[in-house]
Amino acid sequence: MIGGVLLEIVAVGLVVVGVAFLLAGTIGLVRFPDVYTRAHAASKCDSAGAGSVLLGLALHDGFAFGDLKLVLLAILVVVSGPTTAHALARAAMRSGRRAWTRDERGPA
Amino acid sequence: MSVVFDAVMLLLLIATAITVARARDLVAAVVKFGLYSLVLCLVWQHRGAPDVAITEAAVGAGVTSVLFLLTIAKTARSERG
Amino acid sequence: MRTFALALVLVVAATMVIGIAGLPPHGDPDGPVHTHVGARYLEQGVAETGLRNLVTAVLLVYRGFDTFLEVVVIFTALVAVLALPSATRQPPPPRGEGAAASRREADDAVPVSPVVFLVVRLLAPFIAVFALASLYRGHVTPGGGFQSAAIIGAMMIALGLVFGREHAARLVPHGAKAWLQALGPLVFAAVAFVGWRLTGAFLGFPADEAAYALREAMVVVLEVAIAVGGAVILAQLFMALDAPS
Amino acid sequence: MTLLGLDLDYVACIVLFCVGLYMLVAKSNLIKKVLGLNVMETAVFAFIVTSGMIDGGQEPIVVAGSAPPYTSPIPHAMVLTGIVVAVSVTAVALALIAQIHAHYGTIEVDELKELP
Repeated sequence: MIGGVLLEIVAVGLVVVGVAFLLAGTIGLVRFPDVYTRAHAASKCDSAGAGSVLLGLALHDGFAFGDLKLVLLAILVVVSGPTTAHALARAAMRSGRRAWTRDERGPA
Repeated sequence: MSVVFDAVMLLLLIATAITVARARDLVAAVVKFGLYSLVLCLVWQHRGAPDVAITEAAVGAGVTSVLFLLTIAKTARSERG
Repeated sequence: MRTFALALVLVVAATMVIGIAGLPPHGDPDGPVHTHVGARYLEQGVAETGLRNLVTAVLLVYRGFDTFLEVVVIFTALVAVLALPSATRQPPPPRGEGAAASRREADDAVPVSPVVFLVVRLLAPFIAVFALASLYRGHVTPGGGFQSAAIIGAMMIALGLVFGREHAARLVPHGAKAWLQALGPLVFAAVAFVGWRLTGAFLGFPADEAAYALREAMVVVLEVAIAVGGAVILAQLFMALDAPS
Repeated sequence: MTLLGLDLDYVACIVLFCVGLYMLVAKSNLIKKVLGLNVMETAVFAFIVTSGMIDGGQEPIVVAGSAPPYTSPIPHAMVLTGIVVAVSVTAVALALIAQIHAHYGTIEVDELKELP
Protein backbone atom coordinates (compact mmCIF):
# COMPACT_ATOMS: atom_id res chain seq x y z
CA MET A 1 0.00 0.00 0.00
CA ILE A 2 2.69 2.44 1.09
CA GLY A 3 4.83 1.17 -1.78
CA GLY A 4 2.03 1.93 -4.22
CA VAL A 5 1.70 5.48 -2.95
CA LEU A 6 5.48 5.96 -3.14
CA LEU A 7 5.55 4.64 -6.69
CA GLU A 8 2.73 6.99 -7.62
CA ILE A 9 4.59 9.95 -6.12
CA VAL A 10 7.77 9.04 -8.00
CA ALA A 11 5.85 8.59 -11.25
CA VAL A 12 3.99 11.89 -10.99
CA GLY A 13 7.21 13.63 -9.94
CA LEU A 14 9.00 12.31 -13.02
CA VAL A 15 6.20 13.46 -15.30
CA VAL A 16 6.15 16.93 -13.72
CA VAL A 17 9.93 17.28 -14.01
CA GLY A 18 9.74 16.09 -17.62
CA VAL A 19 7.07 18.62 -18.52
CA ALA A 20 9.14 21.37 -16.90
CA PHE A 21 12.15 20.36 -19.01
CA LEU A 22 10.01 20.26 -22.17
CA LEU A 23 8.64 23.72 -21.41
CA ALA A 24 12.15 25.10 -20.88
CA GLY A 25 13.33 23.49 -24.09
CA THR A 26 10.46 24.93 -26.08
CA ILE A 27 11.01 28.42 -24.67
CA GLY A 28 14.69 28.09 -25.57
CA LEU A 29 13.84 26.94 -29.09
CA VAL A 30 11.69 30.00 -29.63
CA ARG A 31 13.78 32.61 -27.83
CA PHE A 32 17.42 31.73 -28.53
CA PRO A 33 19.14 33.71 -31.29
CA ASP A 34 20.94 31.23 -33.57
CA VAL A 35 20.98 27.62 -34.70
CA TYR A 36 23.63 26.42 -32.20
CA THR A 37 21.93 27.72 -29.08
CA ARG A 38 18.58 26.46 -30.35
CA ALA A 39 19.99 22.99 -30.99
CA HIS A 40 21.47 23.08 -27.50
CA ALA A 41 18.11 23.93 -25.90
CA ALA A 42 16.11 21.50 -28.02
CA SER A 43 18.36 18.48 -27.65
CA LYS A 44 19.18 18.68 -23.93
CA CYS A 45 15.78 19.66 -22.62
CA ASP A 46 13.75 17.51 -24.99
CA SER A 47 15.70 14.34 -24.31
CA ALA A 48 15.59 14.91 -20.57
CA GLY A 49 11.92 15.93 -20.70
CA ALA A 50 10.60 13.21 -22.99
CA GLY A 51 12.78 10.61 -21.27
CA SER A 52 11.49 11.35 -17.80
CA VAL A 53 7.87 11.69 -18.96
CA LEU A 54 8.12 8.23 -20.54
CA LEU A 55 9.75 6.74 -17.43
CA GLY A 56 7.08 8.31 -15.26
CA LEU A 57 4.34 6.84 -17.43
CA ALA A 58 6.02 3.44 -17.23
CA LEU A 59 6.01 3.56 -13.42
CA HIS A 60 2.44 4.89 -13.21
CA ASP A 61 -0.07 2.19 -12.12
CA GLY A 62 2.79 -0.13 -11.23
CA PHE A 63 5.38 -1.56 -13.55
CA ALA A 64 3.97 -4.18 -15.94
CA PHE A 65 5.71 -6.10 -18.72
CA GLY A 66 4.13 -3.92 -21.38
CA ASP A 67 5.76 -0.86 -19.82
CA LEU A 68 9.12 -2.10 -21.09
CA LYS A 69 8.06 -0.56 -24.40
CA LEU A 70 8.01 2.86 -22.76
CA VAL A 71 11.47 2.29 -21.26
CA LEU A 72 12.76 1.29 -24.71
CA LEU A 73 11.18 4.43 -26.16
CA ALA A 74 12.87 6.54 -23.48
CA ILE A 75 16.25 5.01 -24.37
CA LEU A 76 15.57 5.64 -28.07
CA VAL A 77 14.69 9.29 -27.41
CA VAL A 78 17.76 9.82 -25.23
CA VAL A 79 20.03 8.29 -27.88
CA SER A 80 18.52 9.81 -31.02
CA GLY A 81 17.74 13.35 -29.84
CA PRO A 82 21.33 14.48 -29.13
CA THR A 83 22.54 12.69 -32.27
CA THR A 84 20.10 14.67 -34.39
CA ALA A 85 21.14 17.92 -32.73
CA HIS A 86 24.80 17.04 -33.28
CA ALA A 87 24.20 16.34 -36.98
CA LEU A 88 22.25 19.58 -37.39
CA ALA A 89 24.86 21.71 -35.63
CA ARG A 90 27.64 20.05 -37.63
CA ALA A 91 25.82 20.68 -40.90
CA ALA A 92 25.30 24.32 -39.91
CA MET A 93 28.99 24.62 -39.04
CA ARG A 94 30.10 23.09 -42.33
CA SER A 95 27.82 25.33 -44.35
CA GLY A 96 29.51 28.32 -42.74
CA ARG A 97 26.81 29.53 -40.35
CA ARG A 98 28.49 31.70 -37.73
CA ALA A 99 27.62 31.54 -34.07
CA TRP A 100 25.82 34.46 -32.45
CA THR A 101 27.96 36.86 -30.45
CA ARG A 102 26.97 39.76 -28.26
CA ASP A 103 28.51 42.47 -30.49
CA GLU A 104 26.47 41.53 -33.54
CA ARG A 105 23.13 41.81 -31.81
CA GLY A 106 21.51 38.82 -33.43
CA PRO A 107 22.20 36.47 -36.30
CA ALA A 108 22.49 37.73 -39.84
CA MET B 1 -10.76 15.75 -24.33
CA SER B 2 -10.70 13.78 -27.51
CA VAL B 3 -12.50 16.61 -29.30
CA VAL B 4 -9.89 19.12 -28.14
CA PHE B 5 -7.05 16.84 -29.27
CA ASP B 6 -8.70 16.35 -32.65
CA ALA B 7 -9.30 20.07 -33.16
CA VAL B 8 -5.72 21.02 -32.18
CA MET B 9 -4.26 18.34 -34.45
CA LEU B 10 -6.40 19.34 -37.44
CA LEU B 11 -5.51 23.02 -36.99
CA LEU B 12 -1.82 22.09 -36.74
CA LEU B 13 -2.20 20.01 -39.90
CA ILE B 14 -3.70 22.91 -41.85
CA ALA B 15 -1.08 25.33 -40.47
CA THR B 16 1.82 23.07 -41.49
CA ALA B 17 0.31 22.55 -44.96
CA ILE B 18 0.10 26.32 -45.43
CA THR B 19 3.71 26.80 -44.27
CA VAL B 20 4.76 24.13 -46.80
CA ALA B 21 3.02 26.17 -49.49
CA ARG B 22 4.58 29.46 -48.36
CA ALA B 23 8.20 28.37 -47.89
CA ARG B 24 10.51 29.81 -50.56
CA ASP B 25 13.45 27.64 -49.49
CA LEU B 26 12.77 24.17 -50.89
CA VAL B 27 14.69 22.36 -48.14
CA ALA B 28 12.57 24.15 -45.54
CA ALA B 29 9.43 23.17 -47.48
CA VAL B 30 10.46 19.51 -47.46
CA VAL B 31 11.26 19.56 -43.73
CA LYS B 32 7.84 21.12 -43.08
CA PHE B 33 6.27 18.44 -45.25
CA GLY B 34 7.91 15.81 -43.03
CA LEU B 35 6.39 17.53 -39.98
CA TYR B 36 3.00 17.54 -41.72
CA SER B 37 3.29 13.79 -42.34
CA LEU B 38 4.13 13.11 -38.69
CA VAL B 39 1.12 15.12 -37.45
CA LEU B 40 -1.09 13.24 -39.91
CA CYS B 41 0.34 9.99 -38.57
CA LEU B 42 -0.70 11.02 -35.03
CA VAL B 43 -4.22 11.82 -36.24
CA TRP B 44 -4.53 8.39 -37.87
CA GLN B 45 -3.24 6.57 -34.80
CA HIS B 46 -5.85 8.46 -32.80
CA ARG B 47 -8.60 7.43 -35.24
CA GLY B 48 -7.96 3.69 -34.93
CA ALA B 49 -5.77 3.21 -37.99
CA PRO B 50 -2.39 2.12 -36.57
CA ASP B 51 -1.42 0.18 -39.71
CA VAL B 52 -1.78 3.28 -41.84
CA ALA B 53 0.01 5.41 -39.24
CA ILE B 54 3.11 3.16 -39.21
CA THR B 55 3.33 3.21 -43.00
CA GLU B 56 2.84 6.97 -43.19
CA ALA B 57 5.54 7.57 -40.55
CA ALA B 58 8.09 5.45 -42.42
CA VAL B 59 7.14 6.42 -45.97
CA GLY B 60 5.70 9.94 -45.77
CA ALA B 61 8.13 11.40 -43.28
CA GLY B 62 11.16 9.24 -44.05
CA VAL B 63 11.43 7.95 -47.59
CA THR B 64 9.59 10.77 -49.39
CA SER B 65 11.61 13.49 -47.63
CA VAL B 66 14.89 11.80 -48.50
CA LEU B 67 13.87 11.46 -52.16
CA PHE B 68 12.93 15.16 -52.27
CA LEU B 69 16.20 16.23 -50.63
CA LEU B 70 18.25 14.16 -53.09
CA THR B 71 16.50 15.85 -56.01
CA ILE B 72 16.95 19.32 -54.50
CA ALA B 73 20.66 18.63 -54.05
CA LYS B 74 20.87 17.90 -57.78
CA THR B 75 18.77 20.88 -58.91
CA ALA B 76 18.20 24.32 -57.40
CA ARG B 77 17.78 24.91 -53.70
CA SER B 78 15.42 27.87 -53.70
CA GLU B 79 12.33 28.68 -55.64
CA ARG B 80 12.51 31.63 -58.05
CA GLY B 81 9.76 34.15 -58.70
CA MET C 1 -1.54 32.69 -62.59
CA ARG C 2 -2.18 33.34 -58.94
CA THR C 3 -5.69 34.71 -59.46
CA PHE C 4 -6.51 31.83 -61.80
CA ALA C 5 -5.28 29.37 -59.17
CA LEU C 6 -7.32 31.04 -56.44
CA ALA C 7 -10.45 31.02 -58.59
CA LEU C 8 -9.93 27.35 -59.44
CA VAL C 9 -9.37 26.45 -55.78
CA LEU C 10 -12.53 28.33 -54.76
CA VAL C 11 -14.62 26.55 -57.39
CA VAL C 12 -13.24 23.15 -56.38
CA ALA C 13 -13.74 23.92 -52.68
CA ALA C 14 -17.35 25.02 -53.24
CA THR C 15 -18.07 21.84 -55.21
CA MET C 16 -16.58 19.65 -52.51
CA VAL C 17 -18.44 21.46 -49.71
CA ILE C 18 -21.70 20.80 -51.56
CA GLY C 19 -20.53 17.20 -51.89
CA ILE C 20 -19.82 16.63 -48.20
CA ALA C 21 -23.06 18.33 -47.19
CA GLY C 22 -24.84 15.32 -48.65
CA LEU C 23 -22.67 12.71 -46.93
CA PRO C 24 -23.88 10.84 -43.87
CA PRO C 25 -22.04 11.91 -40.70
CA HIS C 26 -18.91 9.90 -40.05
CA GLY C 27 -18.53 7.90 -36.87
CA ASP C 28 -22.15 6.79 -37.03
CA PRO C 29 -22.31 3.01 -36.42
CA ASP C 30 -25.32 2.78 -38.75
CA GLY C 31 -23.65 4.65 -41.61
CA PRO C 32 -23.32 2.94 -44.98
CA VAL C 33 -19.59 2.33 -44.47
CA HIS C 34 -20.33 0.11 -41.50
CA THR C 35 -23.48 -1.67 -42.57
CA HIS C 36 -22.68 -3.23 -45.96
CA VAL C 37 -19.71 -5.41 -46.82
CA GLY C 38 -17.58 -3.91 -44.04
CA ALA C 39 -19.86 -5.37 -41.39
CA ARG C 40 -19.60 -8.80 -42.97
CA TYR C 41 -15.80 -8.63 -42.96
CA LEU C 42 -15.84 -7.65 -39.30
CA GLU C 43 -18.23 -10.46 -38.34
CA GLN C 44 -16.89 -13.31 -40.43
CA GLY C 45 -13.37 -12.19 -41.33
CA VAL C 46 -11.61 -14.03 -38.55
CA ALA C 47 -13.49 -17.27 -39.22
CA GLU C 48 -13.05 -17.07 -42.99
CA THR C 49 -9.42 -16.03 -43.23
CA GLY C 50 -7.84 -17.02 -39.92
CA LEU C 51 -6.29 -13.54 -39.72
CA ARG C 52 -7.04 -11.50 -36.64
CA ASN C 53 -5.74 -8.25 -38.11
CA LEU C 54 -8.63 -7.54 -40.46
CA VAL C 55 -6.68 -4.91 -42.39
CA THR C 56 -4.33 -7.68 -43.51
CA ALA C 57 -7.32 -9.93 -44.22
CA VAL C 58 -8.92 -7.33 -46.49
CA LEU C 59 -5.60 -6.52 -48.13
CA LEU C 60 -4.59 -10.06 -49.01
CA VAL C 61 -7.68 -12.26 -49.03
CA TYR C 62 -10.77 -10.16 -49.77
CA ARG C 63 -9.15 -7.50 -51.95
CA GLY C 64 -6.13 -9.45 -53.17
CA PHE C 65 -6.54 -8.35 -56.76
CA ASP C 66 -6.13 -4.67 -55.86
CA THR C 67 -2.99 -5.47 -53.90
CA PHE C 68 -1.61 -7.54 -56.78
CA LEU C 69 -1.98 -4.64 -59.20
CA GLU C 70 -0.59 -2.21 -56.61
CA VAL C 71 2.56 -4.34 -56.29
CA VAL C 72 2.82 -4.26 -60.08
CA VAL C 73 2.45 -0.45 -59.96
CA ILE C 74 5.41 0.08 -57.63
CA PHE C 75 7.47 -2.35 -59.71
CA THR C 76 6.56 -0.35 -62.82
CA ALA C 77 7.60 2.86 -61.05
CA LEU C 78 11.02 1.37 -60.35
CA VAL C 79 11.35 0.27 -63.98
CA ALA C 80 10.42 3.78 -65.12
CA VAL C 81 12.99 5.42 -62.85
CA LEU C 82 15.71 2.96 -63.87
CA ALA C 83 14.88 3.51 -67.55
CA LEU C 84 15.89 7.18 -67.30
CA PRO C 85 19.50 7.64 -68.46
CA SER C 86 21.03 9.23 -65.38
CA ALA C 87 19.86 6.49 -63.04
CA THR C 88 22.05 3.83 -64.61
CA ARG C 89 25.03 5.88 -65.72
CA GLN C 90 27.89 5.42 -63.26
CA PRO C 91 30.83 7.82 -63.19
CA PRO C 92 34.02 6.08 -64.35
CA PRO C 93 36.15 5.05 -61.33
CA PRO C 94 39.22 7.24 -60.93
CA ARG C 95 42.45 5.51 -62.00
CA GLY C 96 46.20 5.96 -61.62
CA GLU C 97 47.75 9.23 -60.55
CA GLY C 98 44.71 11.24 -59.47
CA ALA C 99 42.81 8.33 -57.96
CA ALA C 100 43.91 8.75 -54.37
CA ALA C 101 43.45 12.52 -54.48
CA SER C 102 39.99 12.37 -55.98
CA ARG C 103 38.92 9.67 -53.54
CA ARG C 104 40.07 11.87 -50.68
CA GLU C 105 38.13 14.75 -52.21
CA ALA C 106 35.02 12.57 -52.41
CA ASP C 107 35.51 11.64 -48.76
CA ASP C 108 35.77 15.27 -47.81
CA ALA C 109 32.71 16.27 -49.80
CA VAL C 110 30.17 14.59 -47.51
CA PRO C 111 31.90 13.60 -44.31
CA VAL C 112 29.76 11.67 -41.89
CA SER C 113 30.19 12.51 -38.25
CA PRO C 114 31.49 9.50 -36.26
CA VAL C 115 28.70 10.02 -33.74
CA VAL C 116 25.98 9.75 -36.38
CA PHE C 117 27.79 6.79 -37.94
CA LEU C 118 27.91 4.93 -34.62
CA VAL C 119 24.32 5.69 -33.64
CA VAL C 120 22.86 4.66 -37.00
CA ARG C 121 24.93 1.49 -36.92
CA LEU C 122 23.69 0.75 -33.41
CA LEU C 123 20.05 1.49 -34.17
CA ALA C 124 19.82 -0.30 -37.54
CA PRO C 125 19.57 -3.82 -36.06
CA PHE C 126 16.81 -2.68 -33.71
CA ILE C 127 14.89 -1.15 -36.62
CA ALA C 128 15.32 -4.40 -38.53
CA VAL C 129 14.03 -6.40 -35.56
CA PHE C 130 11.04 -4.07 -35.28
CA ALA C 131 10.28 -4.55 -38.96
CA LEU C 132 10.56 -8.33 -38.69
CA ALA C 133 8.39 -8.34 -35.57
CA SER C 134 5.72 -6.29 -37.31
CA LEU C 135 5.84 -8.81 -40.16
CA TYR C 136 5.87 -11.88 -37.95
CA ARG C 137 3.10 -10.70 -35.65
CA GLY C 138 1.22 -8.84 -38.38
CA HIS C 139 -1.83 -11.07 -38.01
CA VAL C 140 -2.45 -10.11 -34.36
CA THR C 141 -0.92 -6.64 -34.00
CA PRO C 142 -0.74 -3.61 -36.29
CA GLY C 143 1.73 -4.49 -38.99
CA GLY C 144 2.20 -6.67 -42.01
CA GLY C 145 3.90 -6.77 -45.36
CA PHE C 146 3.59 -3.15 -46.46
CA GLN C 147 4.39 -1.74 -43.04
CA SER C 148 7.54 -3.76 -42.66
CA ALA C 149 8.51 -3.01 -46.27
CA ALA C 150 8.30 0.70 -45.46
CA ILE C 151 10.32 0.27 -42.26
CA ILE C 152 13.05 -1.89 -43.85
CA GLY C 153 13.20 0.47 -46.84
CA ALA C 154 13.63 3.47 -44.54
CA MET C 155 16.35 1.62 -42.62
CA MET C 156 18.22 0.79 -45.83
CA ILE C 157 17.99 4.44 -46.91
CA ALA C 158 19.36 5.60 -43.55
CA LEU C 159 22.25 3.14 -43.90
CA GLY C 160 22.84 4.31 -47.47
CA LEU C 161 22.98 7.95 -46.36
CA VAL C 162 25.52 7.18 -43.64
CA PHE C 163 27.72 4.54 -45.27
CA GLY C 164 27.78 6.04 -48.77
CA ARG C 165 26.75 4.75 -52.17
CA GLU C 166 29.22 1.90 -52.58
CA HIS C 167 28.46 0.24 -49.28
CA ALA C 168 24.72 0.79 -49.61
CA ALA C 169 24.73 -0.90 -53.01
CA ARG C 170 26.09 -4.02 -51.34
CA LEU C 171 23.05 -4.29 -49.06
CA VAL C 172 21.21 -5.89 -51.96
CA PRO C 173 23.14 -8.88 -53.31
CA HIS C 174 24.07 -8.15 -56.89
CA GLY C 175 23.18 -11.50 -58.42
CA ALA C 176 19.75 -11.62 -56.82
CA LYS C 177 18.92 -7.94 -57.40
CA ALA C 178 16.73 -8.45 -60.47
CA TRP C 179 14.78 -11.25 -58.80
CA LEU C 180 14.36 -9.36 -55.52
CA GLN C 181 13.03 -6.28 -57.32
CA ALA C 182 10.41 -8.37 -59.09
CA LEU C 183 9.71 -10.56 -56.06
CA GLY C 184 6.33 -8.99 -55.25
CA PRO C 185 4.65 -9.41 -58.67
CA LEU C 186 6.25 -12.83 -59.29
CA VAL C 187 5.21 -14.36 -55.96
CA PHE C 188 1.77 -12.79 -56.19
CA ALA C 189 1.29 -14.33 -59.62
CA ALA C 190 2.52 -17.72 -58.37
CA VAL C 191 0.19 -17.70 -55.36
CA ALA C 192 -2.67 -16.54 -57.56
CA PHE C 193 -2.00 -19.47 -59.88
CA VAL C 194 -1.91 -21.94 -56.97
CA GLY C 195 -5.21 -20.49 -55.76
CA TRP C 196 -6.64 -20.90 -59.26
CA ARG C 197 -5.68 -24.57 -59.42
CA LEU C 198 -7.10 -25.23 -55.95
CA THR C 199 -10.32 -23.25 -56.02
CA GLY C 200 -10.96 -22.42 -59.66
CA ALA C 201 -10.75 -18.68 -58.99
CA PHE C 202 -7.73 -16.50 -59.74
CA LEU C 203 -6.15 -15.54 -56.40
CA GLY C 204 -8.73 -17.70 -54.66
CA PHE C 205 -8.02 -18.91 -51.14
CA PRO C 206 -9.26 -22.37 -50.09
CA ALA C 207 -11.99 -21.74 -47.55
CA ASP C 208 -12.62 -25.14 -45.99
CA GLU C 209 -11.32 -26.10 -42.57
CA ALA C 210 -9.03 -28.83 -43.88
CA ALA C 211 -6.99 -26.36 -45.94
CA TYR C 212 -6.21 -24.14 -42.96
CA ALA C 213 -2.45 -24.73 -43.05
CA LEU C 214 -2.29 -24.20 -46.81
CA ARG C 215 -4.21 -20.93 -46.58
CA GLU C 216 -1.91 -19.79 -43.79
CA ALA C 217 1.16 -20.66 -45.89
CA MET C 218 -0.17 -18.69 -48.87
CA VAL C 219 -0.73 -15.60 -46.71
CA VAL C 220 2.72 -15.86 -45.12
CA VAL C 221 4.43 -16.24 -48.51
CA LEU C 222 2.59 -13.19 -49.84
CA GLU C 223 3.48 -11.10 -46.77
CA VAL C 224 7.17 -11.99 -46.96
CA ALA C 225 7.26 -11.30 -50.70
CA ILE C 226 5.60 -7.90 -50.25
CA ALA C 227 7.95 -6.97 -47.40
CA VAL C 228 11.19 -8.01 -49.12
CA GLY C 229 10.21 -6.86 -52.61
CA GLY C 230 8.81 -3.54 -51.37
CA ALA C 231 11.87 -2.78 -49.25
CA VAL C 232 14.24 -3.58 -52.13
CA ILE C 233 12.22 -1.40 -54.50
CA LEU C 234 12.25 1.54 -52.05
CA ALA C 235 16.01 1.17 -51.57
CA GLN C 236 16.55 0.95 -55.33
CA LEU C 237 14.49 4.09 -55.90
CA PHE C 238 16.75 5.86 -53.40
CA MET C 239 19.89 4.55 -55.13
CA ALA C 240 18.59 5.60 -58.55
CA LEU C 241 17.81 9.16 -57.41
CA ASP C 242 21.10 9.33 -55.52
CA ALA C 243 23.12 8.50 -58.65
CA PRO C 244 25.13 11.46 -59.98
CA SER C 245 23.59 12.87 -63.14
CA MET D 1 -18.14 18.13 -34.60
CA THR D 2 -20.35 19.91 -37.05
CA LEU D 3 -20.72 23.54 -38.03
CA LEU D 4 -23.60 24.79 -40.21
CA GLY D 5 -24.43 21.17 -40.91
CA LEU D 6 -20.92 20.51 -42.23
CA ASP D 7 -18.69 17.87 -40.72
CA LEU D 8 -15.53 19.67 -39.60
CA ASP D 9 -13.25 16.67 -40.12
CA TYR D 10 -14.30 16.54 -43.75
CA VAL D 11 -13.91 20.33 -44.02
CA ALA D 12 -10.32 19.99 -42.77
CA CYS D 13 -9.63 17.43 -45.50
CA ILE D 14 -11.07 19.83 -48.09
CA VAL D 15 -8.86 22.67 -46.82
CA LEU D 16 -5.77 20.44 -47.07
CA PHE D 17 -6.78 19.33 -50.56
CA CYS D 18 -7.22 22.96 -51.64
CA VAL D 19 -3.82 23.97 -50.22
CA GLY D 20 -2.25 21.16 -52.25
CA LEU D 21 -4.22 22.11 -55.36
CA TYR D 22 -3.13 25.74 -55.02
CA MET D 23 0.51 24.66 -54.79
CA LEU D 24 0.08 22.43 -57.83
CA VAL D 25 -1.46 25.16 -59.97
CA ALA D 26 0.06 28.45 -58.77
CA LYS D 27 3.66 27.48 -58.05
CA SER D 28 6.09 27.59 -60.93
CA ASN D 29 8.74 25.40 -59.33
CA LEU D 30 8.34 21.75 -60.27
CA ILE D 31 9.44 20.46 -56.85
CA LYS D 32 6.82 22.66 -55.18
CA LYS D 33 4.26 21.23 -57.59
CA VAL D 34 5.17 17.67 -56.57
CA LEU D 35 5.00 18.65 -52.90
CA GLY D 36 1.52 20.04 -53.57
CA LEU D 37 0.56 16.77 -55.24
CA ASN D 38 1.71 14.93 -52.11
CA VAL D 39 -0.37 17.21 -49.87
CA MET D 40 -3.40 16.53 -52.09
CA GLU D 41 -2.80 12.78 -51.88
CA THR D 42 -2.54 12.80 -48.10
CA ALA D 43 -5.72 14.89 -47.90
CA VAL D 44 -7.56 12.22 -49.88
CA PHE D 45 -6.12 9.50 -47.63
CA ALA D 46 -7.21 11.45 -44.56
CA PHE D 47 -10.71 11.73 -46.04
CA ILE D 48 -10.93 7.98 -46.67
CA VAL D 49 -9.63 7.06 -43.20
CA THR D 50 -12.03 9.54 -41.59
CA SER D 51 -14.99 8.06 -43.44
CA GLY D 52 -14.18 4.63 -41.97
CA MET D 53 -13.90 5.71 -38.35
CA ILE D 54 -16.60 5.06 -35.80
CA ASP D 55 -17.36 6.72 -32.49
CA GLY D 56 -15.38 4.99 -29.74
CA GLY D 57 -14.18 2.46 -32.29
CA GLN D 58 -11.12 0.28 -31.86
CA GLU D 59 -8.55 -0.72 -34.44
CA PRO D 60 -9.90 -3.66 -36.50
CA ILE D 61 -7.78 -6.35 -34.83
CA VAL D 62 -9.87 -9.06 -33.19
CA VAL D 63 -7.80 -10.37 -30.27
CA ALA D 64 -8.52 -11.14 -26.65
CA GLY D 65 -9.31 -7.90 -24.89
CA SER D 66 -10.70 -6.08 -27.91
CA ALA D 67 -14.41 -5.60 -28.42
CA PRO D 68 -16.70 -4.04 -31.02
CA PRO D 69 -17.22 -1.46 -32.39
CA TYR D 70 -14.24 -1.69 -34.71
CA THR D 71 -13.32 0.89 -37.32
CA SER D 72 -13.92 -0.33 -40.84
CA PRO D 73 -10.86 -2.16 -42.23
CA ILE D 74 -11.60 -1.49 -45.91
CA PRO D 75 -10.50 2.19 -45.96
CA HIS D 76 -7.31 1.25 -44.11
CA ALA D 77 -6.39 -1.37 -46.69
CA MET D 78 -7.12 1.08 -49.52
CA VAL D 79 -5.02 3.83 -47.95
CA LEU D 80 -2.16 1.44 -47.20
CA THR D 81 -1.80 0.56 -50.87
CA GLY D 82 -2.38 4.21 -51.77
CA ILE D 83 0.55 5.45 -49.66
CA VAL D 84 2.96 3.06 -51.33
CA VAL D 85 1.70 4.02 -54.79
CA ALA D 86 2.05 7.70 -53.84
CA VAL D 87 5.73 7.30 -52.98
CA SER D 88 6.32 5.51 -56.31
CA VAL D 89 4.63 8.33 -58.21
CA THR D 90 6.74 10.87 -56.30
CA ALA D 91 9.92 8.98 -57.13
CA VAL D 92 9.12 8.88 -60.86
CA ALA D 93 8.24 12.59 -60.86
CA LEU D 94 11.44 13.52 -59.04
CA ALA D 95 13.58 11.43 -61.39
CA LEU D 96 11.97 13.25 -64.32
CA ILE D 97 12.62 16.62 -62.64
CA ALA D 98 16.31 15.75 -62.22
CA GLN D 99 16.39 14.89 -65.95
CA ILE D 100 14.74 18.19 -66.86
CA HIS D 101 17.30 20.08 -64.79
CA ALA D 102 20.17 18.17 -66.41
CA HIS D 103 18.88 19.00 -69.90
CA TYR D 104 17.58 22.56 -69.58
CA GLY D 105 19.27 23.91 -66.47
CA THR D 106 16.05 25.02 -64.79
CA ILE D 107 13.00 23.54 -63.11
CA GLU D 108 10.82 26.65 -63.21
CA VAL D 109 7.86 26.17 -65.51
CA ASP D 110 7.78 29.79 -66.76
CA GLU D 111 11.45 29.60 -67.71
CA LEU D 112 10.94 26.24 -69.39
CA LYS D 113 8.15 27.79 -71.48
CA GLU D 114 10.53 30.50 -72.71
CA LEU D 115 13.01 27.96 -74.04
CA PRO D 116 13.16 27.64 -77.82
